[in-house]
Amino acid sequence: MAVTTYIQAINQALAEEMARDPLTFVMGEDVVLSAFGATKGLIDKFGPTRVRNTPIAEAGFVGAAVGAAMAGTRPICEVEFASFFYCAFDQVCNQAAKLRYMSGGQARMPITFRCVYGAMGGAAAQHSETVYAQFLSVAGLKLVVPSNPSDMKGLLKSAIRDDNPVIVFEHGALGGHREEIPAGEHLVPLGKAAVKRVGEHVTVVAIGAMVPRALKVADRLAKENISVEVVDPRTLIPLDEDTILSSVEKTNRAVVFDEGHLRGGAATDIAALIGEKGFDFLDGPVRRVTTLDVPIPFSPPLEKAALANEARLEAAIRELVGR
Amino acid sequence: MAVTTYIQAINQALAEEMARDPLTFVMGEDVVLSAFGATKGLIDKFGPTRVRNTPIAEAGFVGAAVGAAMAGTRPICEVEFASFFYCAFDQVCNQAAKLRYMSGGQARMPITFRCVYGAMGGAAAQHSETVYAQFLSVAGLKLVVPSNPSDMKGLLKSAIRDDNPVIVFEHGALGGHREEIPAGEHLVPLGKAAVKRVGEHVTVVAIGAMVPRALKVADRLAKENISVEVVDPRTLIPLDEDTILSSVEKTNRAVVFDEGHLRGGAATDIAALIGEKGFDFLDGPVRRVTTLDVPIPFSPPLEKAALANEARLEAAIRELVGR
Amino acid sequence: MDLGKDLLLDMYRSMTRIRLFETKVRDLATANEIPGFVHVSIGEEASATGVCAALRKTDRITSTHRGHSHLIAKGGRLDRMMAELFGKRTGYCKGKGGSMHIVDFSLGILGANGIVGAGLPIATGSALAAVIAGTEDVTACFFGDGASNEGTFHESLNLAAVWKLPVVFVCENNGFGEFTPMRTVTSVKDIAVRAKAYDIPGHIVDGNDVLEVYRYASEAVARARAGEGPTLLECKTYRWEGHVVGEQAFLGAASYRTEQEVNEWKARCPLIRFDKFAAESGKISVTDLQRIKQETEVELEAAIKFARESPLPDASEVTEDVFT
Amino acid sequence: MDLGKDLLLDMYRSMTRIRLFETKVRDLATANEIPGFVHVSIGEEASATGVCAALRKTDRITSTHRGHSHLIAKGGRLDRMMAELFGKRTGYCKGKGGSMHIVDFSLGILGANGIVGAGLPIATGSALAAVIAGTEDVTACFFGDGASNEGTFHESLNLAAVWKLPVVFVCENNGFGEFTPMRTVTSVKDIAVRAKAYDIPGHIVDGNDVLEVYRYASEAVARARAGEGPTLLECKTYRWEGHVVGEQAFLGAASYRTEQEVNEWKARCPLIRFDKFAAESGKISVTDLQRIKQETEVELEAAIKFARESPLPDASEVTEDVFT
Ligand SMILES: Cc1ncc(C[n+]2csc(CCOP(=O)(O)OP(=O)(O)O)c2C)c(N)n1
Ligand SMILES: Cc1ncc(C[n+]2csc(CCOP(=O)(O)OP(=O)(O)O)c2C)c(N)n1
Ligand SMILES: [Mg+2]
Ligand SMILES: [Mg+2]
Repeated sequence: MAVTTYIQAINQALAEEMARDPLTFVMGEDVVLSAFGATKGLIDKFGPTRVRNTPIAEAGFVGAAVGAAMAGTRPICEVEFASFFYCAFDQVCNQAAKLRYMSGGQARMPITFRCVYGAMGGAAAQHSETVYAQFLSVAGLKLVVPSNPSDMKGLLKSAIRDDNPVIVFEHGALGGHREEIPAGEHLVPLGKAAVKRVGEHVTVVAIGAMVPRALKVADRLAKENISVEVVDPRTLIPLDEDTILSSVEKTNRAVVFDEGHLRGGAATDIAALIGEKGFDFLDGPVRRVTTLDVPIPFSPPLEKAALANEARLEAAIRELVGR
Repeated sequence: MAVTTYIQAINQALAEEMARDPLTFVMGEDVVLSAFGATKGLIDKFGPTRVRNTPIAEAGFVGAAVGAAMAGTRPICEVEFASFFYCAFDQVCNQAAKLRYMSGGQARMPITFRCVYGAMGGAAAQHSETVYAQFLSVAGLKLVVPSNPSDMKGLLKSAIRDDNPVIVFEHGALGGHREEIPAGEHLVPLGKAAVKRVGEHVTVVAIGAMVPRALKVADRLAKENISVEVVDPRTLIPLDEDTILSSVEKTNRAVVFDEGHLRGGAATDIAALIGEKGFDFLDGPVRRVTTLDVPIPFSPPLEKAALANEARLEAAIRELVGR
Repeated sequence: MDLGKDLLLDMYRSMTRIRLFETKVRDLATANEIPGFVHVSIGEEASATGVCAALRKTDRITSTHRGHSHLIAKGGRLDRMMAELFGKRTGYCKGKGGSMHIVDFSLGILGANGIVGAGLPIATGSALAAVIAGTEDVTACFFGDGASNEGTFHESLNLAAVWKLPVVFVCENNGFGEFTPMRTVTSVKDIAVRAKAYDIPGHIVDGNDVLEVYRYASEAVARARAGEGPTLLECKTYRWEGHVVGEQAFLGAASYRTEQEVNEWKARCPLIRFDKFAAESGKISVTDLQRIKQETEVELEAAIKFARESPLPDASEVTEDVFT
Repeated sequence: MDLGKDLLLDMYRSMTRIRLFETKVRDLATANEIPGFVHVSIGEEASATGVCAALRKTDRITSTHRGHSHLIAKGGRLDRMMAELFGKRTGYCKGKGGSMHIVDFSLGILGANGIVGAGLPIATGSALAAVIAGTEDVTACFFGDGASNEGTFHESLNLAAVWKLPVVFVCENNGFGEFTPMRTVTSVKDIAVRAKAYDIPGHIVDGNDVLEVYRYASEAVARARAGEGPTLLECKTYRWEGHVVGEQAFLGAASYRTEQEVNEWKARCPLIRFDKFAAESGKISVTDLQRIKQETEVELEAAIKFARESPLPDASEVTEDVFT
């Protein structure tokens, strides 16, 4: 086991999978030099045919990934910030997501999209969005939101091997998080949630960068004998409903904790699921702790006020358990 | 009162508002000739400066609407099919929705977007989507889904007068629906739901084209003394939570009926709201009746199988009321 | 360029298949036997045919909402196409796609597409795949004059030019996007001029002359295959029919073009033009042409029968094929 | 073109304000007094200044992520800009926007923008608004070489050309998009060539010569104001600093350009160039220039003081300004 950062985990997954399959290749803006470091050094290992800086033309190169996937290769396509997907929404939502179905199963679409999402401090409204909520209702995309280095490596490798379009969301503030990662081949299947902490009184379903925060809140509350179970769905599509519902069946209380917005967001999606399929387990309403429904503001005190945070999670838990 | 179709209602609203304010103008693909008829004849009344056929360039002309709005005019911008918004997602989600907030309130953004949404029979996956769910979590957009000619006219007029970006979704299959519309100035405020039918046993929150279908189901069930209240939110943002929650407080049971997908969809959004704020009212889970989470298929039997329909609504109601 | 008889007859067969198929499809859609939006290419047979004649079987194409002609020219089967239009399980897409979404991967047909301009990046990526995989395949990308105003046109041509990808961009300029005359929404008279913005060759081609199309396409394909990068071909042509079958019903009395214009273009019919060439060149006999026409009629009748008699998909199939 | 002394001094002041502001902002961001992503325009003062000098106060501009120079050139106040960079309530956007989103509607500044290429359709629409409202306002649209590969470039220039809108498209070609050399991702050597694809004038301009920029811009603005449509100007220039302040920290030893190249461009400094012109023309005295520099230093110090002493916004303001 070696200590690895979240970014290094990405880099390892990419290098391993590119070594494994010569039809994989990486493209995106500045992937050669790699500002965040995720694709650093790949150019030396795999050369310019398989590591390609693109023009700033998201619709063009994301659409090219779609064509390249259908023509038998396995593109790994980086869109720097999640909100730049908006410039290529047709290519993701109308093409990548639908062409397999529309072609009656003829098209294989083995694309892995990577992007940085979330607030990382003063990046403001156009560079701080979570964006995955906007893909939830498309049908035909898999959505992966790893919360730690080990999951990142294992999920990204699975994503690359998957024959469907998968978007992997990397939280911008997790880049330096360190952790031991199992040596050798390390795969985490898509569609399998992780119970990151076992608890009795309330289930917190936390997404992406909210997972370590939920764990901190759980630690704190444990001192008061409030026992919190933290479930990390890891992939939003496919969603491991069983693990989530089993947890709520045990605790009878649920909070969904997400950095996205409330309306139409991922927390809302999971809350509705629990509310419908887990209704009989519930002793109280499913609480949603999310970012306020405003564009993410620039100034630190405003950003802080907007974002989902530990204090609000704690308050929601306390209200549910009545302490 | 004159009998008017849904399309004629649009046409009237546009003509009235354009006559009222010389800074309004209409642009979009083929708005001069107007395939669906919504903008028919406007060219004769208002001339080519204010009625403009655009190139097929959604990002360009939607973005131009944003600039024109900020520069003091009041664009009414047609995007033929809702899913073509994907080609202009940045302009809607990163620009129109956010620029007011990011500018600290300096920008006014009085844009009305119009589009046709929903399945209209064999139009297949790229021309049958509801799409509004993808805008729900953006923050900064108003979303209007009129279910009948009278609401269409009144809501569209309010949308045009609103100083914020509003997207009005016109269901492709409602075009020919006829109804009497109040004569004279007819405005329906954004953010006010309508109880389309009063009932006792269960609340059905139905969206857009699902409203007339919900009413049909309610009619049928009334014969068995199952009393269904049908609430039409009319606008998804702002959402009239009070009317929805009051209804559920009375009936203690809720179904949300929407043509969009389940995951991350509008039905899910409203179900989570009821589940959270209306938890104490509920005698059973909030049921969601939606389209299956697949791209909309072409072939009639498949399309029928995919779409939200009356039979499934009826089954959900019967299950909730236990009959 | 001296073309062999087989090639000439193949091109004639392709144009005939398109013409007869499209005429029939128009009638079937008008009679509501085919649901959904149907766009036909009557009058535009030569561009699809000339380009695809210059391709190998392993080469790939992307197409548009008006895609039947491209699919047929690349070798698409009329029976499976027709079955798809009918929404039948035996159709190319098991009834899931319909007219705007037909795909045949075994023939390198990456698909028609309902989104204007969507095929351009896909074709670019398909060409990129050839480079990654180290094959010699070329991709031809069909799109309309209207699509040439979409951002994807710009982004794709730039990308293909920078990476010298083996792709041929074929603009079928029929003068209209829906009901809007191209010149009222397009800043240049000739789309081919736009090649200058990418420093690649751009040619104006008589899109109703299959031999001229074939010549330009062959050159462009050879260039692409040699690793010299993309070419932009603008085939000037015209659609005899409306934008979408049945448009008269909703357009009413309104019209967007003169009968005279339509008739002028009908006089430039690609098939009549070919007949004339055949007669003048002496290479091909009228009997050959008639035989091909008859064979195509038989093929088409069989295709319609196949489509009519094939089963509809079962409702249970609706959830299949979203993911692998 | 014989330019009056006032105009010359105004341009000098503008360039000086940009240079001093940006240098200070770089230092403050390096010292973490300014949060977020900060992109500065040191070395690119002439293009912003020359273009804005050709505009009236009621004319409008759109800008980019690297927008401080444009805002200053259009008359932006240093104090409110600095306060915004500090995230203060007294900033142009009450702290909600930050460096990439500064707006001043009273000066026709429609905003910096964090999305590459986003300003082009907005500028086009702003120009359209002038036509709708019947005013004479012209809009100038700044964007980078990298943005010229975005689809919005194509869609906007086509739309503006077809509708003959009063807009001037100003490409500041500094040779890089982030860390990628422009020539490796752009199919043409000169962005100005792309004007041909829209049948509009395109000019290559020495972007470090404020007088040349002013001349070309004045001509383009006059053309736009006369209803003759858009022009594309390509100002060749260079950024002395990194793409984003602090990039060394994450790029590490990696570099994407040579020191020699940077030094060559520093030798072509727009301000030194202007000094030389001033000296040679005899129109402007060194005292004038020094006075302006000193005044600007005072202005800047006051701006920093204003920013530092202004209050941060209150958490309760977070939900204001989403809707009217
Ligand atoms: C992104 C998008 N915008 C608009 C449409 C509606 N639409 C379908 S076909 C068409 C016209 C296309 O014109 P052109 O590219 O010239 O092709 P043609 O129909 O003439 O063959 C339009 C606007 C669409 N399908 N996709
Ligand atoms: C749509 C989009 N894609 C990518 C980015 C990330 N990004 C920010 S600045 C930049 C480079 C822009 O280059 P250019 O247009 O030449 O402007 P310059 O920075 O050189 O002034 C990139 C890629 C972005 N902000 N928006
Ligand atoms: Mg056309
Ligand atoms: Mg640049």
